[in-house]
Amino acid sequence: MTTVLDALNQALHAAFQADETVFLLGEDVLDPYGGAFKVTRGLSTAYPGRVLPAPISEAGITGIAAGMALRGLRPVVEIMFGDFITLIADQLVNHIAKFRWMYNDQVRVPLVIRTPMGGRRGYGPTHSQTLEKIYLGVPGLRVLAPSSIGDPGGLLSRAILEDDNPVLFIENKLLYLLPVQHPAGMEEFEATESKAELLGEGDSYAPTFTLALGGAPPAAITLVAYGYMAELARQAALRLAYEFEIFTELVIPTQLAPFEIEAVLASTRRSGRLLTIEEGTFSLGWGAEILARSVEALGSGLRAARRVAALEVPVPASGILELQALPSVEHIVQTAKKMV
Amino acid sequence: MTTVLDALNQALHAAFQADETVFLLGEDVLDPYGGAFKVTRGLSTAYPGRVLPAPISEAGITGIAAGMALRGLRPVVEIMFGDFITLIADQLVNHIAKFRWMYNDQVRVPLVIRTPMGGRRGYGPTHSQTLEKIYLGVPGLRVLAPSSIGDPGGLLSRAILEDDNPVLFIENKLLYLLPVQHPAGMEEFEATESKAELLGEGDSYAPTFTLALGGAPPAAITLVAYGYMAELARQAALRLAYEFEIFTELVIPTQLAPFEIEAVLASTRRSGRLLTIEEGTFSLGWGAEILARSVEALGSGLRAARRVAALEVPVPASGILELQALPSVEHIVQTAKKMV
Amino acid sequence: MSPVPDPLELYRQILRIRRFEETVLNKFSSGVFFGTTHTYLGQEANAVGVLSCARPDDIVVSNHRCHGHFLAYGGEPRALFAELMGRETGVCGGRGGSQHLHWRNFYSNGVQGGTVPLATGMALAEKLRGSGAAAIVFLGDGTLGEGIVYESLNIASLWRAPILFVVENNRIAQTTPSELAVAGAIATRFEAFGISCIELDSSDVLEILPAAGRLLDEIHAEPSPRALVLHTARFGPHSKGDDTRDSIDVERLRRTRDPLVIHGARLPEEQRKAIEAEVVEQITLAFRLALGDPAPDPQSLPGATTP
Amino acid sequence: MSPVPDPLELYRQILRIRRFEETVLNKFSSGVFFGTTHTYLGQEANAVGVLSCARPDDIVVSNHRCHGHFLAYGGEPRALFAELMGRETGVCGGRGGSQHLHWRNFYSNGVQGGTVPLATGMALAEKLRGSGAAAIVFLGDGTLGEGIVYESLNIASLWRAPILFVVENNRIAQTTPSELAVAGAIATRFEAFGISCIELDSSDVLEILPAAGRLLDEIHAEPSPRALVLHTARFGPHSKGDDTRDSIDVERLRRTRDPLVIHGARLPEEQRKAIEAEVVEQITLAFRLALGDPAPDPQSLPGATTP
Ligand SMILES: Cc1ncc(C[n+]2csc(CCOP(=O)(O)OP(=O)(O)O)c2C)c(N)n1
Ligand SMILES: Cc1ncc(C[n+]2csc(CCOP(=O)(O)OP(=O)(O)O)c2C)c(N)n1
Ligand SMILES: [Mg+2]
Ligand SMILES: [Mg+2]
Repeated sequence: MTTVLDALNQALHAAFQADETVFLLGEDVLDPYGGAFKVTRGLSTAYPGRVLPAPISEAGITGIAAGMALRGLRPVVEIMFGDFITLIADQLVNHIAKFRWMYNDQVRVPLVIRTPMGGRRGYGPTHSQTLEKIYLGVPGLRVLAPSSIGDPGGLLSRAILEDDNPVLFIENKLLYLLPVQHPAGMEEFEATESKAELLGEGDSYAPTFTLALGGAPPAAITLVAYGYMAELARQAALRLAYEFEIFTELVIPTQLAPFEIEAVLASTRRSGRLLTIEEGTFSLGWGAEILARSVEALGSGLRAARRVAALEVPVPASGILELQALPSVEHIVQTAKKMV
Repeated sequence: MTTVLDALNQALHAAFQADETVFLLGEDVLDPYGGAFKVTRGLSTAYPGRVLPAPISEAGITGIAAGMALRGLRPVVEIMFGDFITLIADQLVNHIAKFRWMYNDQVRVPLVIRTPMGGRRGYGPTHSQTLEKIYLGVPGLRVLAPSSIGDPGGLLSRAILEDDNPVLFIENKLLYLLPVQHPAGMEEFEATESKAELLGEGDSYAPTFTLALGGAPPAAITLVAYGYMAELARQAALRLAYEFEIFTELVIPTQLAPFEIEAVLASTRRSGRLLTIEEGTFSLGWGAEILARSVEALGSGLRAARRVAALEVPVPASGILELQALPSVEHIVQTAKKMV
Repeated sequence: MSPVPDPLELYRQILRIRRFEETVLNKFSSGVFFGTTHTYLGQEANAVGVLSCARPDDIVVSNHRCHGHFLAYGGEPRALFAELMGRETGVCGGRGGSQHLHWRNFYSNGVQGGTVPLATGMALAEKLRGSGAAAIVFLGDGTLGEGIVYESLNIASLWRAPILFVVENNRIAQTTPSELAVAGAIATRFEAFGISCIELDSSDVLEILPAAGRLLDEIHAEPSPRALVLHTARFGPHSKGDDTRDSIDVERLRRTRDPLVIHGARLPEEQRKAIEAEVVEQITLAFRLALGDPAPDPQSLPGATTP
Repeated sequence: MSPVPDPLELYRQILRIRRFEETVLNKFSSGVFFGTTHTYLGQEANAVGVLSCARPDDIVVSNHRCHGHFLAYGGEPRALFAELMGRETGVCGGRGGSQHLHWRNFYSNGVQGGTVPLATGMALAEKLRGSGAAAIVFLGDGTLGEGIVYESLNIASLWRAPILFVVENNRIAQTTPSELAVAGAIATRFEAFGISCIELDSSDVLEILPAAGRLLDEIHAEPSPRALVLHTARFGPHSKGDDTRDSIDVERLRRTRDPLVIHGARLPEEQRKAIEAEVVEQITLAFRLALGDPAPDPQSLPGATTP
């Protein structure tokens, strides 16, 4: 069994091996510790001098990595907790994402910023958030998020080795210990994979998976979820089918921005109903853009649309509150039931 | 004639006069300069010691002001250009917006952060953006934006004097020189004002205006716009009516977050069609949440929905490019025409 | 103006933190607490020494390693246990957890560095309101990496904020030794902004207390910032099981830098024993009471759905 | 290793910046330029002195006041005029405008402070790639307010980045005098991070050049950061009409701190005149050619709609 953690760690090793311009900057990333979530484990031992242990300076190391990227290296930054991506907002928005276009396409910024996101570990308001929504829709910035389905390691290594644009790579903490599942080998689901064409850029390397319940009647709702929420949505799809005979299709994008929702539209055209699930807070989350694009494209063909998301409060430390504040299988099931 | 600039300046003076716990922190806010856009003019002369001229430290002064707010003062921060609100992301998201809830409702943070936003002045990629979308949907943070219609000064002074929660106050630069228009006194439009009820908070003090063309047939499209875009939308509404006989209703919220879209829904229920206009870039902008909430509420009753927004590139310095990149009356008219 | 310290009370306070934190570490694996924790083991004399000099209205701003500061400030062990357990009776009703505390004039937050401007602003507010109170903010050596610290030092100096910056230099940040994270000399970072600084390499509460007292007296006498750099020793892991240091080095620290032993040596054994018994009982009781405290109501969350 | 300076060439470069910037200010009201501008009038000797010592592969990172740096780096006046006019032939095709330039190893951006880590990272990249190049980053006194500057100094020092930090202390930031914005002494802010610093109060290119040369030699000899603090004088407004300083003070600066006069005094009048004629012709021509250059195609924008 390979966990998502293993896969990401192996992808880093492979990228370091494949290209000596790959470097990693982050806090507490040296062995034996190997990073707060161990994603970088072994790297500093195998590649001494290419793992740069940084002071607690998220903005500074992001800017430094951007400078390295502008000068021919392929740096990877680890932000210890996704909650701290607020600290790199200016570097991301006003520097990194702008350079290529603002400098008239004369430069490239092959930079990957990885960060663990999400709650359910009782870490409290400043160590549990799902904040990537603030960076979805920044021109020039790609945001990726693997789930446990498909090839999370491959997604990371292609971002590092092949993408000449800046990438924010979101790793939900609860994914780390899940086994990687090959889409073709999933019990109960039939998977198809698509890669939407991006405006003027050709195909994206980030796949979208569409999971249909094997042998089920046509889906009544299209579920859309990414990251760890894809796992909850998968469980909800099974419960909806077995307990309530509500059949769904589950669309799992790995690229959050730029938005590419062809697969969502394809499924929603069939089902007529759309339900997004995300771990971030509700208002102006990722799901808002999915719903907006869907109603733009489908008009009254979109018969019903809903979003499941976190309640609009900081993530509480107390477990009983945290469970209520964050989306659960139960929330998804209850919301879906109201849609049909 | 009172311009929006006058109104905001007078509101600051009145707030300083009314409450001696009001302070202002910002860069270059002292007289005779009185701030880069002159909104603070005269304050440091009239209230010496209460206008604190700050070093170029956006994050620091925001944090300092938050500390002041936690200890019984009512500080106002001016961020010289809205582009730099990226620098205060951590203070806003992980400190200011969280305190009240995270500290179990034991504290209040009566802090207003004002900033000029927007383009059309050729200032280029780092001085022309409309970035408030990254802060729409942060639990605990209110985002307000006056337009030239109604009482922009009153909105500011109520935020300063009456609101015990943090407020981000967005001032589009092109509004400054527009005359303030009383909604009742607008030629060609009949205005109604509403204040949506906010979850558990009673009425918001931030009004929403709905403008209907006087004596026109029922509206075929609901336009929704805020800030300076409300002015462009107003012009577009007239052109659509006079040149194309497409009648619209224009909804102008002054509170962007928390989202309260009752007035939008009321109008859209009548028109069946929704068009949002915003100056920020398209993806996951303010309009996405308006569309998402509308389709959630109206389902297939929402027959068509579109958004007009900035192109997904940095704001170019060159005028001819900037004009194309940002929404114009022409863009609104063309998009509306395609909807009916 | 520095208080005349009662050596018994100082010992009691150091011990209270020690036993509290040991309880936290020992019980963590039993699953009673949520999330994670950062114990103050080994650094107790800093909080006790500094906060013994704080005046009743002074403000204390703390960081992730806040239990010791909170208890030395006068916070209730039971309320802190309850907070770690996510109970309604916790310092913040279970919402904040270990790193996010507020009680009276005590505030902590878990994002490194971001608390420093807040403390500066609080100090300024007290000055502007003429309350006479000062602020004390604790930060670690690693947190000197955050730029916002320097924005705050600059403004605190320019605007003469009545604030004491206390750097607890335990020479490590999580797993990163300060040689890898702090260039130059810590004290000069304050002096560069015109803030004068006292530096101490001690775990003796009776050395720390008067130094802090002198600085706080100066601050209260004429509002302006000061810094106190305390070279100190972290005895435990950063949070729970994550100590990457050589155990021989940690052992040496425990032997030579234990504030409890250093100060305890001044007290007769029977007094120490009496205090020990009292504190153990207090902490044991606090833990037990907290365990019995009610959980918060999840339906109290805005927008909560009934299951 | 410092270059032997050709006094005529130094004069020519100072004058080229002077005449360029005067043209910008004079023509602004005619509406040929977009947005705003920040001229380098009075500070010309800094860019010319420092960049005369840069090696061909060295990197230059600049800020809002970048025209002088760009021209001293070797940038074309016509391309810069065209950029200010928003033309396709501009340095960045009109996309960037006055503050956002990139050409060869020259980069500027308009957000204060954020360029400093970038420059540090570029310097590190050159070191890691073994290219032998160094980075030079210009920042103003006011920009010392930004925290990210100190994050960069710390890391540059720890990781021994081959970078020269050049502070142009014109004692004002927009309208804010440095007394209101900079606590302590500037040089000590570098020294606090273990970065050694040369400080000069001069507008004489022949004083600035050797100081910069020495520091760059040190950096190139053994990669590590250095700082150069140049106390200097801004002659013009911050951008266009926004000078709040007493005009008598500004007059005095113009009289006593003019790099053109100071260095010009070393040259025979006829040589000065010849250079003057040559530069005026060059700038006039550049302006005229730029004016005739084509505008970019708005349809080139992704997602552009045909009207
Ligand atoms: C902005 C931010 N970055 C990273 C972290 C994760 N983190 C928590 S404590 C810590 C180390 C802090 O070291 P130091 O300041 O020396 O304090 P100590 O733990 O030694 O008391 C880190 C990196 C954080 N909480 N906030
Ligand atoms: C982050 C940020 N804050 C504010 C500004 C607006 N601004 C542009 S230049 C300037 C003053 C800069 O002063 P200084 O660093 O001394 O450079 P000088 O203009 O004197 O050359 C300010 C406040 C900015 N560009 N970036
Ligand atoms: Mg430490
Ligand atoms: Mg200056």
